[in-house]
Amino acid sequence: MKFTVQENKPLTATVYRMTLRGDTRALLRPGQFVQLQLPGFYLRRPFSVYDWSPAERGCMTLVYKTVGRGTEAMTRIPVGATLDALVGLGNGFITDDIPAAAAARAPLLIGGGVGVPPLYGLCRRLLLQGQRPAAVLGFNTREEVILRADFEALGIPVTVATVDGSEGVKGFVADAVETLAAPLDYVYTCGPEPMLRAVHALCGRKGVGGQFSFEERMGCGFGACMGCTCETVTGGKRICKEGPVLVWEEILWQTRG
Amino acid sequence: MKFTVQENKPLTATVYRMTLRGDTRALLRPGQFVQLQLPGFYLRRPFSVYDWSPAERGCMTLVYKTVGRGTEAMTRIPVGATLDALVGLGNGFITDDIPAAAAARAPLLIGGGVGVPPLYGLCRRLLLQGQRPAAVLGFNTREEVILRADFEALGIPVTVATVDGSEGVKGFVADAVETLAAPLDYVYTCGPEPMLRAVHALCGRKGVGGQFSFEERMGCGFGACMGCTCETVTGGKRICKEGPVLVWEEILWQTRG
Amino acid sequence: MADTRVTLSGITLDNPVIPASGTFGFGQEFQDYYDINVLGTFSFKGTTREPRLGNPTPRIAETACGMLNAVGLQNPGVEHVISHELAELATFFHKPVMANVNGFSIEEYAYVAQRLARQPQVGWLEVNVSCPNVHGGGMAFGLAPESAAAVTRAVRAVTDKPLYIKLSPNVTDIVSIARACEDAGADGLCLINTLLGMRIDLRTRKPLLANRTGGLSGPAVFPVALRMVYQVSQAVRVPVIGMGGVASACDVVEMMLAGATAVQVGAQNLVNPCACREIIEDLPRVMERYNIQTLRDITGGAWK
Amino acid sequence: MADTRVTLSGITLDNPVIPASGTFGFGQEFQDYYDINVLGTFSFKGTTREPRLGNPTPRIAETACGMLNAVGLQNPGVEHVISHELAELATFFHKPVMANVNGFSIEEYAYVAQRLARQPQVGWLEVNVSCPNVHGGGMAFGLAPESAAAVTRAVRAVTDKPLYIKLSPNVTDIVSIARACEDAGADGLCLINTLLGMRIDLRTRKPLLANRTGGLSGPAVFPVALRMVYQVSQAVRVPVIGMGGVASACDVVEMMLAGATAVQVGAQNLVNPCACREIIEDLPRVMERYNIQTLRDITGGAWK
Ligand SMILES: Cc1cc2nc3c(=O)[nH]c(=O)nc-3n(C[C@H](O)[C@H](O)[C@H](O)COP(=O)(O)OP(=O)(O)OC[C@H]3O[C@@H](n4cnc5c(N)ncnc54)[C@H](O)[C@@H]3O)c2cc1C
Ligand SMILES: Cc1cc2nc3c(=O)[nH]c(=O)nc-3n(C[C@H](O)[C@H](O)[C@H](O)COP(=O)(O)OP(=O)(O)OC[C@H]3O[C@@H](n4cnc5c(N)ncnc54)[C@H](O)[C@@H]3O)c2cc1C
Ligand SMILES: Cc1cc2nc3c(=O)[nH]c(=O)nc-3n(C[C@H](O)[C@H](O)[C@H](O)COP(=O)(O)O)c2cc1C
Ligand SMILES: Cc1cc2nc3c(=O)[nH]c(=O)nc-3n(C[C@H](O)[C@H](O)[C@H](O)COP(=O)(O)O)c2cc1C
Ligand code: FES
Ligand code: FES
Repeated sequence: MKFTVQENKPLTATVYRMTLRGDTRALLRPGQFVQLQLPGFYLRRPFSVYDWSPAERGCMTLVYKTVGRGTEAMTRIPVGATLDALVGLGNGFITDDIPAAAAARAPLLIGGGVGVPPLYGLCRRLLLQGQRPAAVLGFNTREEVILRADFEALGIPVTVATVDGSEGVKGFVADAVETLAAPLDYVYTCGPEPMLRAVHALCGRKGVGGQFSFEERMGCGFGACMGCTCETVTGGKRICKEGPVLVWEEILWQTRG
Repeated sequence: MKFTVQENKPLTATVYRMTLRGDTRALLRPGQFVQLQLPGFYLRRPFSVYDWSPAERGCMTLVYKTVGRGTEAMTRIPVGATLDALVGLGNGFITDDIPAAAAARAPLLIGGGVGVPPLYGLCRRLLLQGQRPAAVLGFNTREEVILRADFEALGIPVTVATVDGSEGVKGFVADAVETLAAPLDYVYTCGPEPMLRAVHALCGRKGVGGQFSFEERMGCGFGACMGCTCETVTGGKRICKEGPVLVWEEILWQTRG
Repeated sequence: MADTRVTLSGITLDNPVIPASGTFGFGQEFQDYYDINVLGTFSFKGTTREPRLGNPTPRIAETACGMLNAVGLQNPGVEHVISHELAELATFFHKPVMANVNGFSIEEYAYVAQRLARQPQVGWLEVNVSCPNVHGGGMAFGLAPESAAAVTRAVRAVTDKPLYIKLSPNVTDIVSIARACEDAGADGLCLINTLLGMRIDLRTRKPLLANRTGGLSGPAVFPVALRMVYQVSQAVRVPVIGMGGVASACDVVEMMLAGATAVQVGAQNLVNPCACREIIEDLPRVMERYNIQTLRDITGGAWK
Repeated sequence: MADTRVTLSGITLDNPVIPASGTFGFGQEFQDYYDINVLGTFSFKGTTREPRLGNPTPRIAETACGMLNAVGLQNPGVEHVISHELAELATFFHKPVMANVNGFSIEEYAYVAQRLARQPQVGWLEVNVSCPNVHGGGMAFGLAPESAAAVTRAVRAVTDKPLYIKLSPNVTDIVSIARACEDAGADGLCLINTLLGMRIDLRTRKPLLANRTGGLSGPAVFPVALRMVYQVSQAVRVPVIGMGGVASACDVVEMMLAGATAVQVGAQNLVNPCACREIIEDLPRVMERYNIQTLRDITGGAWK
């Protein structure tokens, strides 16, 4: 599927926002991702969708961080360029089929670094469904904070945590969650693996459910190569197909207690 | 060396003209070539220079035919794009150091297909030196005729030959040369190998000297890899370094008689 | 009209384009992108006796014009493949399929081959003696003529279905291994499987793949594959299915000129799920450009 | 300050970057682009006893992220190399150089090695038992431990200069060949030479190269080279010079993590004559990014 770059601009020194115009109808849920073909690279790159308007001539926005040669080259793609993307990949965050999720009145969105973007589309979806989400967003330092204003503009409670304390609460997100006054109801989370582990343990201790979005190196992104399979309580799951979102119960970090 | 694409437009269905702006000071002689890096291809592509203005911010023009994936991709390079090129490669046509060439009052330029372009810069050089060149340009058919008007605008006698007779003299260039009234003095030629062979034999029969521009598959284009070496009377010569222009005497098609 | 048909051991395919094992699952995921009945056939995911989860992740790394994989034969085991995957496949794919047979012992190869050969959907067995990503099996069998022949003989003994042996490129002399398989009763040969390769993460200073090494495939390996197909196809009398880096209809023609009777497409399916459909659509145009009326006639056209 | 020095058999190089034999001539052509004294050293064009014109053209073909060459050891013969090329080289390159020794018999290897080893400019001998583009010599010696060891012993007998054997990747078990060379007296190993490959011209339906097959090099082969360096460097005690597809300072670091003591750059010099200078300039930046103070310390950093 062909997309036209509408915008590709830095939010921080290393994080960029790219908006693409094209057929976005395959996107059904927040937390789904796209596989973007970058000129000069063999494999596609997976990126979560920050937000989108679903239409044949729709729009979708990615927020990405430069971590290697591909994402560095991506920052140099000019507006107007055409990129090929596979869209609507993965299960995404589920807000209706999972009873606990559907019942949660005040789910907590916990994001770390470039795990934050997909929670924005999710937040909008939850608000539309009449839920009252809150967000805890964690970063290393003040310079890396992204999307705070976007969440605040949605009128929800936003807590920012930085590891060095240069903005918001000092410490890791999981620590920040412990300081919240409101009781934990249900969790949606995306971020680096140590963060996911900490949140998973926290949910275990508090006895609340949640959905966790994972990353894995991908060959295809649509279920063909078995490159991304991770072991879960219910057997091997392809992160690109049965994931990237797994529910608390199926994750093999058994820490409920 | 970086160059900016100023123009990239079709002359016929398969032949394009590309003008590049950048440092052309390394170009010293007509018949020299450049090695152009095309995005997405590993090896550079060699192209003769049609004409150029020598300056740090100079211009050079290439005329190229689409024959494979590289040249096809080349037609899609937009104006404004930056391309890397090695310039001033090869010996080029020699108009001064070779006594026969310097003495020739009315040298004949014989070009076939995309062998024609480098003869244009050569023609301008010869005119500047006070010689009175004429040109015979051969093509398969009328639709493929290029650069006729360019040569005519220089005020020299131009004969066009087409294999199917749809424009100018019917037949191969070597045949057309035989029909010329003016006696053969000295020859400069560039084109497909069968044409070079025919012209070489013709020179042999008439006892005139000449310079022949060759093509060979190249690794580097600047003498490092020995990829392009051809046997000559005086030993192996690198087409990219001691060529692409060889003089009649050193070519191993021994046909003088 | 361009005739793209080719015949493999008595079964005629509409065209020579066959998705390679491990890059096409059991067809399902591609059915979302196009009707896979346009394919010549396809080779399904490498199957073993027992279910396998495969290697730990990361299992994938990128390379210049290619990729490494160390999936390690993840599959649900032959019984589940028969009862679920093949049953499901029958609902949307209506051509004979190629069964990719794997094992960690000669007995396992024979067992899996026998079970799969009995399925009416299975047209050909493709016995993989060249998987570089598992230990104590896989590639080990494909590294010497004797062991490759032993697997061939064992599988030959249990089935009359057309038997293709898939060879490893990680050898000094692939021709001797191909000949040994032919002599042991193979009806054809498939080459190449992946080249053993590696990448290292500069940040962690550890191999990128959890398995350390992986199999290299994609356009990067095409010239090596082409050379091996050229060598092997001239040395044996049975058909050769060529693969390794095929990404376009031109590549298909080049492989066939080298000596391939049919052509598999692997990694390209992963970067472009529509790759095989596009190649099949392009074939007649490419045939016209190069004056080919009957595609099967060009097999071995580049032999001297 | 980033310390980029490495030591090869007692000779310290300013940096590990060494243009590979056959891609740098005798240095002259690159002197037009930069002062080649910035290099660690370089390996000059493969030299034989007699002058050789090499194979007929075409000798070069392009591949995805790489190239094939079938130059076939064109060189002016060892006496001319000594009297002309090395004499000329002495006027502009002031470091010990690596001499690439070739032969069609064990006696020829020994003869050429002895002649070159006597030249004071020559710091190391690099004995190429892996050229895939000549018949009855070259790669044939590098395909088995016995023959590779025989060449090593013969050359060892005629010189005390550091002796590196350059290995072929076209083998089932490169480790056994590396060990045989080590046991026969090699001071080090160079790997990899090119992978045997091929391309076919769809128009003529003939191999693109006049020699039919050629050697594949460039980024396409990097993961295979890296894997072999990783395997061999762990199995021997002598230093390994890694090469195959190196095109950037990151690739140099990756090769060294795999186990290389120094790194050669081949095909990349052809597509970018300034490649080695740029890599050398980039090295300190890349070292800083990955927290490397002393480059030689990272050799083998990825071994487990
Ligand atoms: C489902 C999913 C959603 C993602 N969403 C986002 C997002 O919204 N924003 C964002 O900045 N990043 C996201 N990532 C991570 C992003 O895919 C990588 O940062 C990116 O692929 C790195 O490419 P590179 O060429 O710069 O890095 P390189 O290291 O040069 O890439 C080499 C190879 O490794 C792969 N790779 C490297 N890092 C990762 C990684 N963390 N996860 C998966 N593959 C990787 C690349 O895709 C490529 O194939 C997501 C990853 C997944 C799996
Ligand atoms: C000194 C010299 C000057 C040239 N000048 C011109 C010119 O002015 N105009 C023009 O149209 N063409 C010229 N050519 C030919 C031109 O280089 C090829 O047409 C072009 O490289 C084809 O590239 P491709 O990717 O389209 O073809 P492909 O066949 O896809 O290319 C594959 C590889 O083969 C090489 N190759 C293919 N054909 C040739 C060829 N004929 N000569 C050398 N290498 C080739 C390519 O460079 C590439 O490395 C010249 C060639 C040489 C050697
Ligand atoms: C992700 C992946 C998984 C693979 N799994 C198998 C397998 O199960 N059985 C098999 O015979 N080959 C397997 N292969 C090898 C391919 O079938 C094919 O031989 C190889 O990739 C070369 O073709 P390509 O370059 O077109 O990918 C796998 C390849 C990839 C990339
Ligand atoms: C054009 C060319 C010529 C070569 N000639 C030689 C040679 O004479 N001797 C030799 O040992 N290796 C030769 N090689 C092999 C290289 O030295 C190197 O081992 C190989 O190309 C892999 O490195 P690369 O991928 O960086 O090119 C040659 C390679 C190329 C591309
Ligand atoms: S990335 Fe291929 S199956 Fe998930
Ligand atoms: S192309 Fe390399 S020497 Fe001529």
